[in-house]
Amino acid sequence: MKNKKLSGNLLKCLVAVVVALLVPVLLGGSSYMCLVACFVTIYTISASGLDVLYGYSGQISMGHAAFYAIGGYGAGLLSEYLGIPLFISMFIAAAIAALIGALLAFPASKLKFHFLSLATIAFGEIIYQIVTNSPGRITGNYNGFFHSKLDIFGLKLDNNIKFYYFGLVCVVLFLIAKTMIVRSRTGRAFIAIRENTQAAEGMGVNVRKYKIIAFAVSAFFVAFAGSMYLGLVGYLHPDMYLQKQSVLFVTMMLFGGSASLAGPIIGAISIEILLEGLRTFEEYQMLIYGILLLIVIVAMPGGIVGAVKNIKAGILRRRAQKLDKEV
Amino acid sequence: MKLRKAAALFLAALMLLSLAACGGGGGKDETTDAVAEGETGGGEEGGESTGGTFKLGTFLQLTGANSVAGNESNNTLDMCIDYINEQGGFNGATIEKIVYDTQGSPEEAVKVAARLLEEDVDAIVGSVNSAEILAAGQQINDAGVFMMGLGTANTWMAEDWPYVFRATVNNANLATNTVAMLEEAGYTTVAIVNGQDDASLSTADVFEELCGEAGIEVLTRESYQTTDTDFSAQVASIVAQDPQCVYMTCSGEHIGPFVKQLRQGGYKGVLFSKEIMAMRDAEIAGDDNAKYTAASYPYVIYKDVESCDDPEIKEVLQMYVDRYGEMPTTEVVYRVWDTMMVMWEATKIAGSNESDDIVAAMPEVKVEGLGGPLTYDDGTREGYHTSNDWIYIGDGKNKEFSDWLAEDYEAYKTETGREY
Amino acid sequence: MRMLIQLIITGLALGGVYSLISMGYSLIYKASGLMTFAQGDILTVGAFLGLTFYRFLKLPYIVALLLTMAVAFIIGFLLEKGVIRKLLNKNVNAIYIVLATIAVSYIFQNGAQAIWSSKVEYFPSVFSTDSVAVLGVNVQPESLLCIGASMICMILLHFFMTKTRIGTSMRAAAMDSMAAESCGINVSLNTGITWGIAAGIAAIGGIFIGPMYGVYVTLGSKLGTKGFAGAVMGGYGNMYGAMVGGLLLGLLETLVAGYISSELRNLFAYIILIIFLFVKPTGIFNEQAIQDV
Amino acid sequence: MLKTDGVTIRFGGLVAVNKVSIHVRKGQITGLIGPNGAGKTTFFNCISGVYKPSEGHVVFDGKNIEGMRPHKVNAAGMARTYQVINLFRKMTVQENIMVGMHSRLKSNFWSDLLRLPNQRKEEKFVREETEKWMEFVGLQDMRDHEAGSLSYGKQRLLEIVRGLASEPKLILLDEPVAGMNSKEKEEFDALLRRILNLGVTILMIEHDMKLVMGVCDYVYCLEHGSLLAEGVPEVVQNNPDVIAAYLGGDE
Repeated sequence: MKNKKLSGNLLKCLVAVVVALLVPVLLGGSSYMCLVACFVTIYTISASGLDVLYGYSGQISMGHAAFYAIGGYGAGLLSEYLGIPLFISMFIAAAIAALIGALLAFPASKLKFHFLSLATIAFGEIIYQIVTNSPGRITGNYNGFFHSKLDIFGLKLDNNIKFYYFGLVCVVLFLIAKTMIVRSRTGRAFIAIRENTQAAEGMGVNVRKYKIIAFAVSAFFVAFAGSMYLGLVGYLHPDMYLQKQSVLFVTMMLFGGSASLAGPIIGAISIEILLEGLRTFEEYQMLIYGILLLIVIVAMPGGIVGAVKNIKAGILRRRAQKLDKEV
Repeated sequence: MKLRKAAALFLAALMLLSLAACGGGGGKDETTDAVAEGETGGGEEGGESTGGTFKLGTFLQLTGANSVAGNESNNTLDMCIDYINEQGGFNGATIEKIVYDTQGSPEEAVKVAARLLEEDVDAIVGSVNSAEILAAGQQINDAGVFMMGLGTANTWMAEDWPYVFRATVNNANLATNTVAMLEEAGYTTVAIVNGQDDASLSTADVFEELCGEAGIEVLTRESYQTTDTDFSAQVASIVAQDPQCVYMTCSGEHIGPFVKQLRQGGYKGVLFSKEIMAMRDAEIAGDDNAKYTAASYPYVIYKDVESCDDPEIKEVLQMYVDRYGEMPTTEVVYRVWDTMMVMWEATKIAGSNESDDIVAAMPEVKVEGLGGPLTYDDGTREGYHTSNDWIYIGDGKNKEFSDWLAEDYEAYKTETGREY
Repeated sequence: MRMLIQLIITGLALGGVYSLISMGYSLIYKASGLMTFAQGDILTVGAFLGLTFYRFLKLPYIVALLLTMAVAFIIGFLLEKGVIRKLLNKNVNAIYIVLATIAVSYIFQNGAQAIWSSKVEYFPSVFSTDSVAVLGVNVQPESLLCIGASMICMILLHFFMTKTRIGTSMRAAAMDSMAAESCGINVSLNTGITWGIAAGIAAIGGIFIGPMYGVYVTLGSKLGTKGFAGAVMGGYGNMYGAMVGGLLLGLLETLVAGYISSELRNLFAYIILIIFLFVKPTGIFNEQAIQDV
Repeated sequence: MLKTDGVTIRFGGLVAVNKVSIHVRKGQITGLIGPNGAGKTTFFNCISGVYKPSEGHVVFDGKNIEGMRPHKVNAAGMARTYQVINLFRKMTVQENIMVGMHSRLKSNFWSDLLRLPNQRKEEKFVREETEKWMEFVGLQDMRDHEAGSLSYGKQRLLEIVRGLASEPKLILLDEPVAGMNSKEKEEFDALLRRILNLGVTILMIEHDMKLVMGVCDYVYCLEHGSLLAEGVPEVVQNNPDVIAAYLGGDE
């Protein structure tokens, strides 16, 4: 029974990837929509990384824009001042962010929910301050930071369509990595911690170690997404890393449905489309976004995937009841 | 963690993505929301009438920090568009505005610019926020779309973007003129106060450099964060050093509170500012606190239409008050007016609405702007090269700085008991 | 020496505003174990309300103050009833409540801009003189008002929480809402009142700093995050803590800006917050965290 | 196997456990009884590392373990269940047992991420082991049900088998039959015997006197945190102090 379900899933995934490959064609090659698609790939990776932290290990962070900044500025500075090609410095910057995430997680892992979110907010603000008045103005402070577009060993990604495919490859790789991590001993430890920390520790799970791993993994994901932004746009500015950005990642993860592979993907796609669609309301865009967000939270706390699960469970229950009546 | 459901949903979501985006992205022919009172599309005159519409895209910070500048620019754009449309628009094409809100975030500006380019706008009027222009300028220039920015920082004009022009003042020039004002008044020591935003930062840098060259000693340089509301620390250190004058490159909601706290801190000397004292800031600072704030700026802001002594500006302000029932509080109104007049003139000279033709015609553009002549023949893509020196002398009136020096400087010194 | 006095007084004034917000956070956490991100923007709405009553409708200052507090109380109450209570009844995960308050803060901020305006509105000062001399240093009268107001609020709140029946039932509800419910305490009404009071206090902050900085859409959001730092430093959930924490934060921040460098002021504030969280999460007043969420 | 001498723990002024010394012999079932609030669960928590005893030592398998973190205690071979069921409610029955095996597995983060051969081999081993353990308590057909949706008795069984999955030398059972129906209770002492046959020593808190007296080799009785009586079941059952403690005799 097991492998039939598994192959079913793989088939569905392949179909999804194929469709994703066709997206630029479906969008009629318009560079704006491809740019939105590129942003979707970036946000999917960030939301998925945050899902490893919250969805699986149950730790909340309202300051992950800090890692988004470390990824972006880190990659930029490494390539600008140390001459490392951007493609490589993207991974180095993400690794540095993971290290910083682990260092932050070390003392933070003993904090309870509210205090942990306050610590992450404080961390986010600290990184923002460092970026705005950096030593020797290496980050360009408020004038911003310019960098040439990403080119991978000569293959210049100068238009949105090329970058979209690069983004898609990254999404697939990161989602595979997330699945590998989550469906393994490490992943089970994360879920055990989320479900019941005391019992997890009783079962031999070193809670602090795994909380730190979860933080580092999520920092790596979000930082890499930050460096992808630099590769796509080529210009960074501190005002992109306000708490609003961290809230966007959390919203995407929750909106789609946490603790699931599809959740963050759907969250990233639907929120990004929603925001783009709301642009036509000009100055009322954010007001309407706030109202819609509130309605969805109150009406559908489980996110889309959660709602789908409820609907499916509802159908199963009704079918079961029907069977009982007939018997 | 059901992969099977994930893939199906991913599929559906992607369909959603393409459909919505296609629908949303298609040429939007929504007319400008601010419909002028009745008279649109008056007599066609000037240039062969190509008919059709001229899509003017714009990205502004309509919400978030300093959104007043974005909103007043948006209002003025509508005003100018109707004004020009009444006189035949650009070569007969009625102008139609498409505006999107960037919320003050450069990341949003990138998306908004891409969307505007997608909707094949004929020209773009850029944001008041220079960081947003820096973020979006590259793709606009690469797309070969004529753009005029509204920001005053010197950072984005340094970029090699031939399609991007400006009809507003350049902060770097302001700094040079202000140093000249200091020399004219004979000051030898100054304190600098600058915010962290790029316009404020870059102007302060240029000013400090020029002071060095002019032999004016900078006693202290204080700065503040855009999120700050309290300046007591900066005030205390300035009062302690007692410079002969203070140069501040504050902007937006910081000017009023800073001037108020500086005066209450006991500093009575002349304040030189990057931006002209807006009436709203004078109200918050308290009118007698706002007195003796000098600035080199093409134009000044008036308390009400009557107190405006410049006929051209008066006409524009009257038009704004008639349309929106309130005085504009910032000088972005003048920036937008000058920008549209320059664009209008360029389309007339070029005889076509194509970006390349407009760009080619720009060097011949000569427009009498609200703050002096606007010329583009020196290849810097900057409009203003001269400026006027003003000093605010209370209850809504500004005076020429050199006249004030000659006539009222002595009276000021006795009044404030200062030797400078 | 004058500079030190100047810094101390303005630092305390800024601290007074922070403590008004911190008190709101601590009150909500103490009485409902929840965390809200809307306090900063409620302060902005309070400032705009005060502006409307006092300047546009020309009502006397005291009437404007009371009306603003009343409207803010209703907003806080309805916020709890309409949003927070619904989510609590679905016993949804705590993060959804946090996210709901963030959505509400977007609505308040952009709603204020839609209703009032995006301009920097001038809030006429109620005092005749522009500055008042204290210990040889002239200071804005409003700043003294802020310190005074937060002092009064703290004392009133403390008595309210410890001496009155409603207050004690609130603290019981936060400890264990099921137990409180079984003893006949109408938990949901209490939490509603708590959120109302917290909103009222924030609105007071708005009215007092209006004349100092002008009223504009993002006035409160800047102070909101700092309010957390004050609340945690003092001891999250403790009224005295919120007051002392807020004042201390304002003071230290201004001294750092004065004597070290004004660019470090915000960095310093958040480093203090993170240090307190890691080293002494219970804060100066050793307030035990209520719920093990 | 397990020796505690003079284990004491104070919360503020209150002495919850007062100089309790017990000895659990290998291969035996040792019972721990006492009225509610006697400090039995607190004592369990001292042994399993949840609390660090204020005084006294806990010696397990020759090693001093008081104050050791719970996850290290588990790795040293001591598993436990909880008075209030502490299952991972949203995980399936099989996954709960997999977590039980956590301390025995070797694959670290990197081998999980890269699916190295030893990791894949270990995951196969984990699947087989969990099948075995599910059959041990008859839960194999509930494999994919969420732990939270099981009946009370079945949840107890799952919690026990989750503990056993870490191949412990000693398992602490905290009121295992509480909430079980009479049929499950009868089958329980057979289950205890089967656990013993696995070579796992048992220390059990239990109120069901019939079960304790029927199956335990040695019994300790606690009251108000200190040791009241110890001995073979019959001796403790007839001990007047124990009867008084249970019937709430006058102090």
